[in-house]
Amino acid sequence: MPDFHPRIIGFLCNWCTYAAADLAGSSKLELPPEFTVIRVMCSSRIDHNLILSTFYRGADGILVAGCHPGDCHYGEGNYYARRRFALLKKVMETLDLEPERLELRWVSAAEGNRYAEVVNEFTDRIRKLGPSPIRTSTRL
Amino acid sequence: MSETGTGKTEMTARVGVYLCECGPNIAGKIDLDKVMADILSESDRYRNVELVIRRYGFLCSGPGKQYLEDEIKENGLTHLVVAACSPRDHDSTFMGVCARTDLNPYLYRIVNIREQCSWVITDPEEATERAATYIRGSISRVLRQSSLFEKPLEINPDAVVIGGGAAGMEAALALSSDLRRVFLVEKSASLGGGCGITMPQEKAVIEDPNVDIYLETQMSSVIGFLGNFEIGLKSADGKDEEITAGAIILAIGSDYSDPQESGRISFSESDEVHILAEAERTLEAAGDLKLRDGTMPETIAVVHCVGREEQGYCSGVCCSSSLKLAAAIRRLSPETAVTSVYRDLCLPGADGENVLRMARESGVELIRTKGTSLSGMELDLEKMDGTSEKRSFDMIIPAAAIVPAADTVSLAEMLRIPLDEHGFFKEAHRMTDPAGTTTEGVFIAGTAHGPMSVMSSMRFARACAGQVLTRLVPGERIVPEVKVTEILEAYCTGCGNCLDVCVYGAIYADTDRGISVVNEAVCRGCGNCFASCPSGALRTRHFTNEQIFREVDEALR
Amino acid sequence: MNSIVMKQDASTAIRELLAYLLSSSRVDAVLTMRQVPETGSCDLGLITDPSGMVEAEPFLPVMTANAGQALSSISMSGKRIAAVLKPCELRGFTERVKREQGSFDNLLTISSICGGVFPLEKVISGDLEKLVPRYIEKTARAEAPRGLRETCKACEEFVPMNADISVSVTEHGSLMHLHSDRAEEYTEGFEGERIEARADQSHIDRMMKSRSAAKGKLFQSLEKSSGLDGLVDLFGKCVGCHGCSRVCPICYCQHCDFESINFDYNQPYFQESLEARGALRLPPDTILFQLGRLTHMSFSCVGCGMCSDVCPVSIPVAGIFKKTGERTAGLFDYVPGRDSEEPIPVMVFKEEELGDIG
Amino acid sequence: MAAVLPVGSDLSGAMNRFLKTILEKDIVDAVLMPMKVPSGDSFAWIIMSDSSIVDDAEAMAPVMPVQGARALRSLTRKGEGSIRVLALMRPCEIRAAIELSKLGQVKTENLILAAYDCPGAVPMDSFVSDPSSGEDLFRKMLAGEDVSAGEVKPSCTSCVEFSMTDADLHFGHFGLGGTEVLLIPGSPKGMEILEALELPADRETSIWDEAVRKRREKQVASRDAAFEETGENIRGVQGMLNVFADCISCRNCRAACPICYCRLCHFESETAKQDPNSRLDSAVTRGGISLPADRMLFHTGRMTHMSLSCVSCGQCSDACPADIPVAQVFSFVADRTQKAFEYSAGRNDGDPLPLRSFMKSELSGIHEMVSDAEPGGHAHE
Repeated sequence: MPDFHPRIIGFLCNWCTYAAADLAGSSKLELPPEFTVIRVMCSSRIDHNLILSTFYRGADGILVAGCHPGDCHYGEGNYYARRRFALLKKVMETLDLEPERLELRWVSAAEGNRYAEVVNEFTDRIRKLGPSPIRTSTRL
Repeated sequence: MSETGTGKTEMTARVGVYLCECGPNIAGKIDLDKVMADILSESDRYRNVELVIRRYGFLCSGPGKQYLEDEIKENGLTHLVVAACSPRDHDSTFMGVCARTDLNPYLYRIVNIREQCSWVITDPEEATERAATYIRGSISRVLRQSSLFEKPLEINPDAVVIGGGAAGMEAALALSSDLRRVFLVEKSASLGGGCGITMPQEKAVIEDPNVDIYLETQMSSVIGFLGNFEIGLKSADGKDEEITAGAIILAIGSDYSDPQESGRISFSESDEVHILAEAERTLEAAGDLKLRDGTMPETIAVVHCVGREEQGYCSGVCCSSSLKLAAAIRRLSPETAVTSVYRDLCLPGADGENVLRMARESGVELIRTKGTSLSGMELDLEKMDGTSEKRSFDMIIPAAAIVPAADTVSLAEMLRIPLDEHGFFKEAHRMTDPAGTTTEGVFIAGTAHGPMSVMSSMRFARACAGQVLTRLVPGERIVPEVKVTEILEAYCTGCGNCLDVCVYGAIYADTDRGISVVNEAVCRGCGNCFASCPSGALRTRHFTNEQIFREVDEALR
Repeated sequence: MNSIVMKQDASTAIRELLAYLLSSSRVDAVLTMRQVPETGSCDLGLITDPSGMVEAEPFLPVMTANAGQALSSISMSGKRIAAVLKPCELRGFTERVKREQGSFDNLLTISSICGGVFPLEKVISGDLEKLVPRYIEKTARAEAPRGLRETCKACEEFVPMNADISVSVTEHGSLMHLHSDRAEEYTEGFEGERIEARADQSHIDRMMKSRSAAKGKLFQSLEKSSGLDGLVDLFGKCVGCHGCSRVCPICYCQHCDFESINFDYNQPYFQESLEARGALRLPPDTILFQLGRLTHMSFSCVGCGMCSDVCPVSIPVAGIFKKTGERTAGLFDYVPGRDSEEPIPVMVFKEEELGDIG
Repeated sequence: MAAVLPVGSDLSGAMNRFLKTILEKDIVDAVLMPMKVPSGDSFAWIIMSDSSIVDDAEAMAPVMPVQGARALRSLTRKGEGSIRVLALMRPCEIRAAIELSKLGQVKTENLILAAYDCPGAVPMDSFVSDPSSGEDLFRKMLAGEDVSAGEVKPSCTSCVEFSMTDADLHFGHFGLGGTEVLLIPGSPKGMEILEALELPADRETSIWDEAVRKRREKQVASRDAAFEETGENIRGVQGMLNVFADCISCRNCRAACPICYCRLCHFESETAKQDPNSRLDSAVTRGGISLPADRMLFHTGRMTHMSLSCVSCGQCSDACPADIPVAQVFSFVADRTQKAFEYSAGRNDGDPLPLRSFMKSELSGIHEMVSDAEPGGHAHE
């Protein structure tokens, strides 16, 4: 699939990972053009409907990233996010809906390099996976 | 408003889209003219929307801001999109520009085409395309944004300090020095707390006209938020009182672990075993340490690190205290032989080595062991060379670990503050807000926060006082977060998911109506509750799913 | 009226027309029934790629959803869409347009004289393959095929009222009637002989005769629905799933009032009622919901029959609504879905009307 | 240990008499139980304070048209009440009620939840079309006679929680030959009722235990087979599309579900609906979409919303006009998600709802869950 340009959405928490993205930006690190950043206040803001809808609307991959556990700007948000994520992942796994297209990562404000690594690695993974069957089905 | 053919009146939006060149930072990579042309070519996608789209050198510069302000006014913009840099850099700059016009700052949106496009995407064409996508997403999103209005609140600049120990008194004095009224609430019958010595602040606090001291009193209830707390006090004789204050400083101190907890130490009540803090107090008050029968002990052992393994942390201050006490005993009664039994000496800071030297010079015997156990008055010393030795002493002073005070849990629940893994109050953020908590307006000072020296306790106390002084300035009003969550009552079924996950205690249940209710002044807008609600009965303002979906849809085209 | 003579059967001809509209970029998307070979099932497809048209079965005698309802929000996108709708779906859509839930602005509607559709269970049991050929044969002769939905058997509005293009299948062949300028414009260049023709009235009359008879029988069987006892008898087994309202093209509310806090009672209310009556049914308001829906929408009921299809306890919902609807709409000389310009009766009034209605 | 209720000729009748007695003796203020509807082809939940009405009711109904927990929800969700109500229901209905009580939808303070050994239920559509054979069938099921699996609600044939003693009071009759019913108290509330009736709980229950155990063994095997089949059918997007091919988006499944307590389903709200323009964009990228849109989103979304609390009552399948095996799929997914969180829906064990709580030291390897796996058969380095 040489011409496959995946559509990847990254939901980033305002306080840690979005700041890391800024740091990656000001460090002029190279990032893939297929990756779209959407800023939210906390990883705990991401609900199941948002993720699933984003898949059904045609995303090939979704990355959710926020502060490391224990470092949440709001105290404990990311612990709840982690549980919700685990549930969603379990449902996708059970239905064999390619759970590897969904990823949760913790990236702190200081980790600009890590941010670039995570994004590049995830984008590579999705490139290899090819288009999501949800995006290509005419029956949905 | 415009009249349509059907005679219906429809709203027309005028969206201004301004692209910042940021010198070469953006314009050097992204073909801004192409972006503008692309977006204009698709303007029929938006019903009843007129687009004004322009580029400018540096929008964040003085002339740039003036240009933007003039544009908003001249074009009668109803919505504004600024494609520039990170919102973390200039969101507030452009919101400020909006505020000088009739445009509500929440009908504006910044698009980050610098950190997320021009600086990171190598290929200029791709960067240009990506920038257009981001901008389209923002145009689409801004049309779904709503005006939000900040509601400044009057504040109460007074503070309540819970705990009359070193930290509490220091905080009270620091606040009082700026003429703030302070309610100093102490559970016991006297000030001083657990630091073992009479603090010089005690007299000053008692005499301070700005400080109201409540002895034998505890906090029994609290409602409200930064600038407006209502606090219930209950005294030992059962009297209830309610006070109001703008901030709460928790300086409830700590306790010591029970030395016998580990099982390696056992003694009976009649044995001459006294924990370090007790011994310090006695020495401070009486000038010497006597046995119960009134005689002077001939031998004393101070045992370090009691409880360290059980608690799983080093209390950090006891080695220094133990050595200081040992040296003091030697100084005050040179006939008494003092032995310090330690495993690892923890003497941080510039003064640490001095303490050790002082102890050595005063003739304290230092024994390093792999482990020590105690039975009655006999210590079993497991020496470093593998041998063990049993020695009896007239008096044994274990340096017990510092552990959370008994009230920590109930206060944490009352104030909705999380505890750290050892059970101490947890700060809002280790690095950025070490004295604050997740409940705005509640601060932690002293060992309520974790083991620390008296000096550190007082530093924290001053930090807390500083926070109160800067956050609650008399006469100024505070603007609560407006991007908070609201409950759509019509859809709420009162399941309580949101209530359980809210870190701030900003949501409560109205059982009669069978719904949940948000206290918007306490809410900080993280959106955790939103994600917990299956009904979509919550809406986190400015970050609604509807708005986010606009961005998603444009990105996925 | 200008009509196009179809060389093949109506389905093939319309499929070709739709493909023509897509590939000539006259429309951006096509709404039609289609077959789903992977599952042997069928669904309503919104097709944008002309190659997808091979699956289209524009006149499949099946209704998996009222297409008028499905088209509703899509029609507001500003994109040009051609939609194949059954007459009742088109009327349902028209009623929605009156309620700002859809738009004719960029829409080309195609409909046909409708022979009725089979109930959902026939689709699911996979009988369709057997049924369809016989259906086509019978309807061409204006006869009622066996196994149709009760609602369809009794439907007298089987002739499309306001389509841009209507198809009539008669013994003399299939015709595509062009009713509007848009129809003329869009079909320009599409192959086929143009003639001046109307639908075969005798064919329609024959269909009407059997429909009227069936309707009479249906309404008669529902006579017991009058009076409270009758209603309890009919709706007593209603499980309150409200599926009928969700599939109804007229029930456009995002949130039904009967599911709102207005019908959410406090415990003390139940206690008082229980004291007064000795027994209560839970959850409450089963009959109230049905009565409420009758007053909310019966005058606009287009008789599409989806409500009966989804009822898990086989209540003849569509018949009851149709029967009541004819009476309520009749009060105002209103024909639901006839014309998008015709105002909804309860949204207007005339000073001189209704007299003493007490 | 249990008290004993003698049965004359009719099991259901004996239970009716028991309920009548507790009403007459004012041990409870009202009883909630099924009663046949006037047209005779279904049952409805009736709460009755007048003991004479109990005669017209049926302790154990052949069908479950409305999940009992929904009836309890409408009664107790809002406001404070004081009447003591005994609700006699199937175990899956009691479990749903317990789950709903954790979700603030049912208040159990004044409720006595009573369950009975459930032989399964007759599917609604077959009962409605022929009530009398439905009743005959149910009598056979109660008597423990063999009936063909196709006649019973599919979820009942693989139900492993058909006999539940987490209720305040349980009516056990399996293995007792229809001569008596065991009254098994499951809580102090249940015990109080027995005491008020002066019924000593002194009978040991081994025969019943054994009968329940045997039945459970059989049901577990049948459930495991059902899971395996469902797991095979539901694989991947195409699997979902196959299973839900005939879904017409009527949402009856969610309306019938006791756990779906939302007033307005998120997936029916304006928020969840895609903007028409974007919807067409999606159609264009794919070449076509199916309408009504978002069927799959609805089903997968509902799984994430309620599978942790799913009690596998099978109401969703019963209400589906397209005969989609909704319940089989949801039970299967629920089994997996509940296991992942070591949670069991409908248990009265004080376990908090998984998404409302967390442990700091858990799920730490959540990202590795995938990173270590080889995505979709492609090598990932």
